[in-house]
Amino acid sequence: MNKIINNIHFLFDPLSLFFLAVIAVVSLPALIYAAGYLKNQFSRPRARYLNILTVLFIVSMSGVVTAGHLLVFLVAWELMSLISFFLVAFEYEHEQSIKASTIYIVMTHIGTAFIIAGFMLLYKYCGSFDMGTIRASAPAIPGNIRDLIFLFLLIGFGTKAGIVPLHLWLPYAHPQAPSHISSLMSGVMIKTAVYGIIRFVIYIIGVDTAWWAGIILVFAAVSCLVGVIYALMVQDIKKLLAYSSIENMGIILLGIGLAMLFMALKQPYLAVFSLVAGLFHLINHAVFKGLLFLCAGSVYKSVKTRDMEKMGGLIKVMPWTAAFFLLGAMAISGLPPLNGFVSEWMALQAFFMGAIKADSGMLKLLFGLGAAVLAFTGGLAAACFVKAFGISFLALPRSRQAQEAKEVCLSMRLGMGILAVLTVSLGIFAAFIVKPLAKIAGHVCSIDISDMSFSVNNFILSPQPMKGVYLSPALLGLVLLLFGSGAAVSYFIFGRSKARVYKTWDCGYYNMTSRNEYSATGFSKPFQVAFSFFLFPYRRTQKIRESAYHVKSFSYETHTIPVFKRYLYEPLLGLIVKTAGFMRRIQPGSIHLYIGYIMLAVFLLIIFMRKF
Amino acid sequence: METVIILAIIIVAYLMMAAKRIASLVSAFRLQSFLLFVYTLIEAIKQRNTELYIVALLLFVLKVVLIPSILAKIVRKIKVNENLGLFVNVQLSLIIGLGFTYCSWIFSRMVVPQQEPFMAIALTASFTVTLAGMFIMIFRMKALSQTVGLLVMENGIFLLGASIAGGMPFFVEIAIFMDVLISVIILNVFVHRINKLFTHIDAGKLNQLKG
Amino acid sequence: MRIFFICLQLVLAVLLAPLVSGMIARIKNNLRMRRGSPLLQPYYNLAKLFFKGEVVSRTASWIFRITPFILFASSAAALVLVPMVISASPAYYAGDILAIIFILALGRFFLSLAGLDAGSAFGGMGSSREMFISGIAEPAACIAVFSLMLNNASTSPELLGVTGYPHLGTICAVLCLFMITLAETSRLPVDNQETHLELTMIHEAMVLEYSGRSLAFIEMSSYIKQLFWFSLLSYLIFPVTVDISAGFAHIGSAAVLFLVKLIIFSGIVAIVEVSVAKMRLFRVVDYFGFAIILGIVATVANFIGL
Amino acid sequence: MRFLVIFIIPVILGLISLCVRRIKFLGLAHACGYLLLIIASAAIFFKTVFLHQGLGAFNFFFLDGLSAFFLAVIAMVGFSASLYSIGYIQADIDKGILSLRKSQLYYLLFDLFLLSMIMVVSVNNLGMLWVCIEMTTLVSAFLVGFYQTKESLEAAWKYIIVCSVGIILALLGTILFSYALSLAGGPKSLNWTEMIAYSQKLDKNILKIAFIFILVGYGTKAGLAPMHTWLPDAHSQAISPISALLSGVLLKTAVYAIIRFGMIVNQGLGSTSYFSHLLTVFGLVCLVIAAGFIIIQKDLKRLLAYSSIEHIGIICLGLGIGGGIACLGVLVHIFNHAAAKSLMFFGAGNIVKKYGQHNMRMIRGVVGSMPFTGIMFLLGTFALTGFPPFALFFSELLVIVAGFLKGAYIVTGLLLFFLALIFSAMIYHFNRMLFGHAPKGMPRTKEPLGAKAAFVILLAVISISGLSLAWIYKPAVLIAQQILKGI
Repeated sequence: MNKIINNIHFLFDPLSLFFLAVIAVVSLPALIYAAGYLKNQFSRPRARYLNILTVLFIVSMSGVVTAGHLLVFLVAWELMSLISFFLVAFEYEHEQSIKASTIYIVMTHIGTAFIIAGFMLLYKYCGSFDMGTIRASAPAIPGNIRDLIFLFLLIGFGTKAGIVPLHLWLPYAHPQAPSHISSLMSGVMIKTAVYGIIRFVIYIIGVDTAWWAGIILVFAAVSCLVGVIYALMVQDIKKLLAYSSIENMGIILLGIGLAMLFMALKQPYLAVFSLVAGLFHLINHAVFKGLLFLCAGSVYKSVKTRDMEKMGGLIKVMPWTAAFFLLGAMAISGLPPLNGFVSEWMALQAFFMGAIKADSGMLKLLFGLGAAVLAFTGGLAAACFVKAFGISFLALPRSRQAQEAKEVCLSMRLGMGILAVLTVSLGIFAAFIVKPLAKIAGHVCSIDISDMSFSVNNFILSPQPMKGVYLSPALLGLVLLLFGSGAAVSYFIFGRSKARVYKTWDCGYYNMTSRNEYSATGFSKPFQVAFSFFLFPYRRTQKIRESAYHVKSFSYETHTIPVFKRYLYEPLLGLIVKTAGFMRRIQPGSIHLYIGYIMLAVFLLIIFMRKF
Repeated sequence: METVIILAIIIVAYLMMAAKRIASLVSAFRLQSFLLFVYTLIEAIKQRNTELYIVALLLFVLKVVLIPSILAKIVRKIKVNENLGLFVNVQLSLIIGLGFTYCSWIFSRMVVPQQEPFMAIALTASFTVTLAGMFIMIFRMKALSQTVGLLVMENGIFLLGASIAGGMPFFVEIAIFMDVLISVIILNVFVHRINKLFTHIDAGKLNQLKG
Repeated sequence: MRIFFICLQLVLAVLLAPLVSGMIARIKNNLRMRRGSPLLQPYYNLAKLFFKGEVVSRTASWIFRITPFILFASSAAALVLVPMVISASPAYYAGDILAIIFILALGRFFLSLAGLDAGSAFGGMGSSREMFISGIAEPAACIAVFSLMLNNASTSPELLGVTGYPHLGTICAVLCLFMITLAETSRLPVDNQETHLELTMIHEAMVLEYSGRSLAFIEMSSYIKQLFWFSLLSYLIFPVTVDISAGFAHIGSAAVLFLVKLIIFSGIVAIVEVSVAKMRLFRVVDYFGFAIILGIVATVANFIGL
Repeated sequence: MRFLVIFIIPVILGLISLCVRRIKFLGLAHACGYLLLIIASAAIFFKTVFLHQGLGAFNFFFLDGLSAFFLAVIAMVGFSASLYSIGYIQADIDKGILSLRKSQLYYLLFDLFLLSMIMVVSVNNLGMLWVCIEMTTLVSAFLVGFYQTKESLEAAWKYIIVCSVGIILALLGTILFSYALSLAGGPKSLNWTEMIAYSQKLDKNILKIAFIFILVGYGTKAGLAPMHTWLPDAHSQAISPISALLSGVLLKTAVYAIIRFGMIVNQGLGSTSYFSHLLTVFGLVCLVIAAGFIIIQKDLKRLLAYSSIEHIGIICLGLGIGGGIACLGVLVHIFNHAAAKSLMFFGAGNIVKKYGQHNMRMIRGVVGSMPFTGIMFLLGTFALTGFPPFALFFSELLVIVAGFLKGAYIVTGLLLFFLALIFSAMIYHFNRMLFGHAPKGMPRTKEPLGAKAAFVILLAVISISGLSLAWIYKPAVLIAQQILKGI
C-alpha cells in the first residue's frame, strides 16, 4: 500500500521518444507561427498569457507521453485537458467558444473518469502504480478483469482520440482555439490518446484476445467514414479540418487495431508492419494537419472569417498560404509523392498481407472490406480537400474581405514552410523513416525484428510477404517530374504563341460574377444526396413574390441533421435534466416537510437497522 | 410512585396533541413541566444527592415559571388569532399519539435489557413525549407551535436523563438548561421579527425559498 | 539495353493511344450505320489544337496553367507501370497497382482544381461530379485489386494476372474493373464524352475552359489513360509478356497479340457505348454498388478456389 | 495550559468589537487575531500529532490529533473570512446597507461563532460537545438573518428549527450512550476518554441505536442528505464571509462529532462494518441529491451550498470506506474543501454584490467585468470539481484508490459517475456565467486588498497541499491512521 508514490520517475523508452519527437515537430513551427499570428490579433497582456498557456500545454503533453507512473500520467493528462480548456475558451467573448469549451471539458473529464477506473483496477491487481511492475505482473490479471480494464481504457482514450460515438467535442473545440493551438491540438493532443492505447493496451497489458482488436477496427472504420462524410458537409474551414482529424484518427487506429489483431493471431511480421503503418500515419497526420490548420489560421487572420462561402480567389492575394494549403491538401488526400500516400499505401498493404496470411475465408473477406473502407475514405478525403482548396482559394473572391485579403507576415509563412518541407521530405524518405519506426514497433510489441526487412534500401519500401511489391515515393516523384517537365518543355519549345487573357466563357451574353461560381454546399450536394440515408438532409425552398406573377427572390435553405448529437447525446441529456427536475420537488420550501424528513430518516434507520 | 407520574406525563402529552389553541398548548406544557419537576424531586429524594435538588429547583424556576410566562407574553403581544391551524384534526392526532406510544414500547423493548423493567417504561415515556413534540412541530401551522414543540421534545429527553440511575453530570444539566433558555429567547426574537415583517406567524406561508 | 526497349515501348504506346479512341469512334459509327470521322481524326484534332492560339481566363491562377502537365505526367506514369509487351521493367520498383490508383487520383485532383479555377458554373459542376464518381469508384477498384492479389499474393502489376485457364474469380474482377474503366475514361453509362450539354458532361465540363496547346495535352493524357486501362484489363485476361532476351520474333508476336487484344477491347467498349443510355448521376451509386458486389463475388470465388 | 490561548483570542476580539467604533481598525485586529490563532493551532497540531501528547486541562478540555486538525481548519477559514470581511463590511457601510452599530454586532457574532466552534473541537465531555454545537446554531442564526429581508428571515427560522430538532435527537443519542456507560458500570461523567476506555464493555444493541440518533442528529448539522434541507436556504441568504464559515467549517465540526462517536462505536462493536455501511449509504444519498439539484440550479449561492452537500457526501464515503489511504483522503479533503469552498463563496459574494442578483442566467461576462474575481472563481471551480494541480483531485483519488482496494466497486463506480455529473453541471453553469460579454456600462471593479489577499492565500493553500502530497505521502498515511484511530 505504501508503494504508491515511492518511485515517481519518467521513462524514456523508444515509444515515448517517438511521441516527444512528434510533439517537437509540430510545436516548433506552431510557436514560430504564433509570433506572427498574435501580432495585432490580441492585446499585449493577452498575447503573453496565450504564449504562457501554449508552453504549459506543450510541457503537459510531453509529461503525458513520458510519465512512467500511473498517477503522474493521470495528473499530466488532466493538466493537459485543463490547459486546453483555457485555450479553447481563450476568445471568451464569443458564444460558441463558451459552448465549445464546456462540451470539451465535460467529455474529456468523463473520459478521464473511465481512465481512472481502469488504472484503479490495474493497481488493485498489480499492486503498484509503476508501469514497469504492472507490466511484469500483467499476465496475472484474470481474464474478465483484463477485458474490463481494456474497455475502460478504450472509452477513456477513445473520448480524447475522437472515435466516432465519442467525437462530439472535436468539431466544436478545435475550431474555437487560436489556429496554432488547434494545429497543436489536432496534430498532437489527440495523438496522446493513441499513445495511451499503445502504451497501456499493447505494451503493458499485452494483447491475446482477438475481439479487442475487432472492436478497435470496427470503431476506427466507422470513425473514418463518419469523419469524412461530415467533413464534406461542413462550410467552416476549421470545422472541416477537425472532422478530417476524426477520419485520420480512424486510419491510425485501423493500423493499431490491425497490429493488435496480428499479435492475437501470432503473426509477428504483420503486427510490426501494421503498427509501423499506424505510427507513420500518426506522424504524417501530425505534420500535414498542423500545416493545414496553420494555413486556415492565416486565412482567418487576413479574411476575418472561417466560412468558406465568403472566401474565394485567395490564391492571387495569398500565394504562399495557398501553395502550402495545396501541399497539405495533396498530402492528406494521399497523392503520390507526399507522405499521406505512403502511410495509406502501407495501411492498405497491411490489410492485403493480413488477407494472405489469414486462414479462414471469412477473415479474408473482412480484410478486403477493411481495405475497401480505407480506400473509400481516401477517395472522399480527396473530394473534401478539392472542395476546401478550390472553394476557398480559387476563382473569384465572394466577399469584400476576401478581396482585400493580404499575404501573412514572414514568421507565419516560415512556420508553414517548415511543416511543408517536412511533409515532402517525410514522403520522399519514407523508407529511411520506416527503419526506426520498426525498432519502436518491435520494442512495443516485444517482438524481435532483427530478421524482418521493410525496405530494400533507403528509398524503396517492400513488405516481405508480398512477392515483388515495391514502392519508392522518390522514384515515383522522379518519374512524374520527368514526364511533367517533358510535357512542359514540349509545350514551350514549339514556337510558344502567347496565350491571350480574356474573361471566362459565359455563354456569350452576361458577365460572370462571383455568384456564378460553385459554392461549398453546391460542391458537396452529390454526396449529400448519396449519403442521405445517414445525413437526413433538410431542404426548404421559398419563392418571395412581389405579386401573383412577379417572383422577387428565391430563398433556399438546407442543412443536415447531426445524427449523433440529435439521437444519442440530446436524449441522454434530456433524461438527466428531467430526473433532476423531478428531484426538485424534494425542496418545496415548507418547513413542516423538512422536519418530517428528519423523522422519516430516524424511522427508516431504526427499521432497517438489522441490515447494516 | 414514579410510574404514576410517568403515565401522567404521557397523558399530558396526548393533551398537547389535542390542543387547538396556543394558550391551551402553553398551559399543558406548563403542567407537563410541573409533573417533570415532581418526578425529579422524587428521584432526588430516593438517591439523596444534593445536585438533583438544585436541578429540580432550576427545572421548576425555568420550565414551570419563566418560559411559559415568556410564551404567554408573546401570545398576548402578537394578538394573532388563537387557533393553531391544525393540518391533522384532533381525533387523528390522538390515534397517532397512541401509535407513537406503541412504537416507543416496542423500541424500548429492543433497547433496554430484560432485567430493567422500570427503565423500559421510562424510555417509552420519553420517546412518546419526544415524538409528540415532533408531531406538534410538523402538523401545526403556527411558528409558536414549533417553539413549544421543541420544548416538549426537550422535556421528553430530560425525562430520560432524569430516569437514568446516575442522571447526567451536574454541570452538563446546568449547561443544557441555560441552552434551552437562550434558544427560547432567540426563537421569540425571531417570532417577533416574522410577525413584524410578514404580519402573520404562519410557518406554512414561509415557502419562498424553493429548489 | 532494357531501358532502351522500355522507352521505345512507352513512346510507341503514347503514339498508339489516340488510335484506340479513333478506333472506338469508328466502330461506333459503323454500328450506327453512319460514315463518321476518319480513323485518324484524334491525331488531326491534336495537331490542330497543338498549333492553335490559347485563351486563358483572367480569374484562373497558376494551377490552371500547370494542370495539363501534371495530368499528362500522371497518365504517363500510370502507363509506365502497367505491363504491355515487355516484362519486368525497372519502373516496377516505383510502385504497384495500388500506387497506380493513387497516381490517377493525383491527375484527377488537379483536373478538378483546374475546373474550379476558372470560376464558371460548368467547371465547378464538372469537378464536383468527377470527385463524386471517383470517390465512389475507389472502393470498387480496391476490392477488385484485392481479389486479384489473392491469386499469387502480390500486388505488383505483373503478378496480378493468372496464366492458364481464367477462373471465375479473375473474370468477375475484370468485369468490375471494366465497369470502373467505363467511368474513368468517361464512357457512356457514366459520362458522355461527345456532348457539351451541361446536364450530362462531367469530364468535358472540367476541360471546358481549356483551349489550344493545353487542351491538346489534356486530350492526349485522357487517351493515354484510356490505353492504360485497356492494357491493364487485357493483361489480366490474357497475361503474356515477353522478356527482352527472348529475341525480336517473340517481342514482335507479343506486340501483335497486344494490338489484337486492344482492338477486341475497343470493340467491346464501342458495343457497350452504343447499346447503353447515360445514367442519372445518382444512379452511379448503385452502378458502383454493383461493381463492389462483383468484387466481393470475385474475392469469395478466389479463396473458394473456383 | 498554554493552549487555552485559542479561547482567549476570540474572547478578546469580541470585547474589542464591543467597544471600538472604527470598523477599519476592527477588521485589521480580527485579521491579526486569527493569524495568531493559526500559529497557535499549528503549534498544537505539531505537539499533538508529532509528539503524541494529548493536551488536556481541568478534566474539561481535551485536544488530540483529530481536534488539533479541525482546529487548524477553523483557524484557516476564520482568518481568511476575517480578511475578506474587512473589505466586504466596509463596502456595505459605504453603500449604507449596514449601520456602524450593526457591523460591530457582526464582528461580535463572528467571534462568538468562532469561539463556539473552537469549543466544540476541544471539549472532552460529550454533553458539553452537544451544548457547544447548539450554541453555534443559535449564534449563526443571527448571522444568517443579518440582512432584514424576508428571505433571510425565513432562512434563519428554518435554520434554527430544523437544526434544533436534529440536535435534540443528538442529545437523545448522547443520553443513550451515557445510559450504556452506566449499565457497564463506568463512571458517571460523559467524558470521551472514559467512554473510549469502556467501549468494549458497552452493550452492543444500545450502541447501535444510540449511534443512529447521533448520526441523524449531527447529520442534520453536517448537512447529510435527507436532513440537508436547511443548508441551501441558510448558505444562500447569509453574508458571504459567514456562508464561507458555515459551509467551510460548521459542517466539518458536525462531521467531527460524528467521527468522535464513530470511534466509540467501532471499538465497541469490534468491527467497522456497521459504521461504514451507514456512512456509505448517507454519502451516496448526499451525492444523488447534490447532483440532482446542481444540474437544475439557477441560484449561484444555492449551487455552492449543494456542492458542499456533495463534498460532505464524499467525506462520508471516505469514512465509510475506511483504511489508511481513505483516512488520509478524508482529512486532506476536509482541509482543502474548507479552503476551496470559502474561496468560491468569497468569489460568489463579490459577483452577487456587483451584479446585485443571485440568478446565474442573468449574470454574464464576470471575467470581463471583474477579471481577478472571475479567474479566481474559475480556478476555484476547477479546484472544487477535482482537477490535478489542486488537492481535492488527490484526495478524491485517494478515496477512489481505497474504494477499489477494498473491493467496493459499485460504490466507487457511483462516486466516479456522480463526480463527473456534478463537474459537468457546474462547468455548464459557471462557463455561461463567467465568459461572454459583460453587460454594457458596467465598470471594471478593483477588489479591496483584503479580499485579494484572502483569494491568493486560499488558492496557495489548495495547490501547495495538493502538490506536496506526492512527496510527504508515506508519513501522511501513518499520521492519518493515528489521527482517525477507530475508522
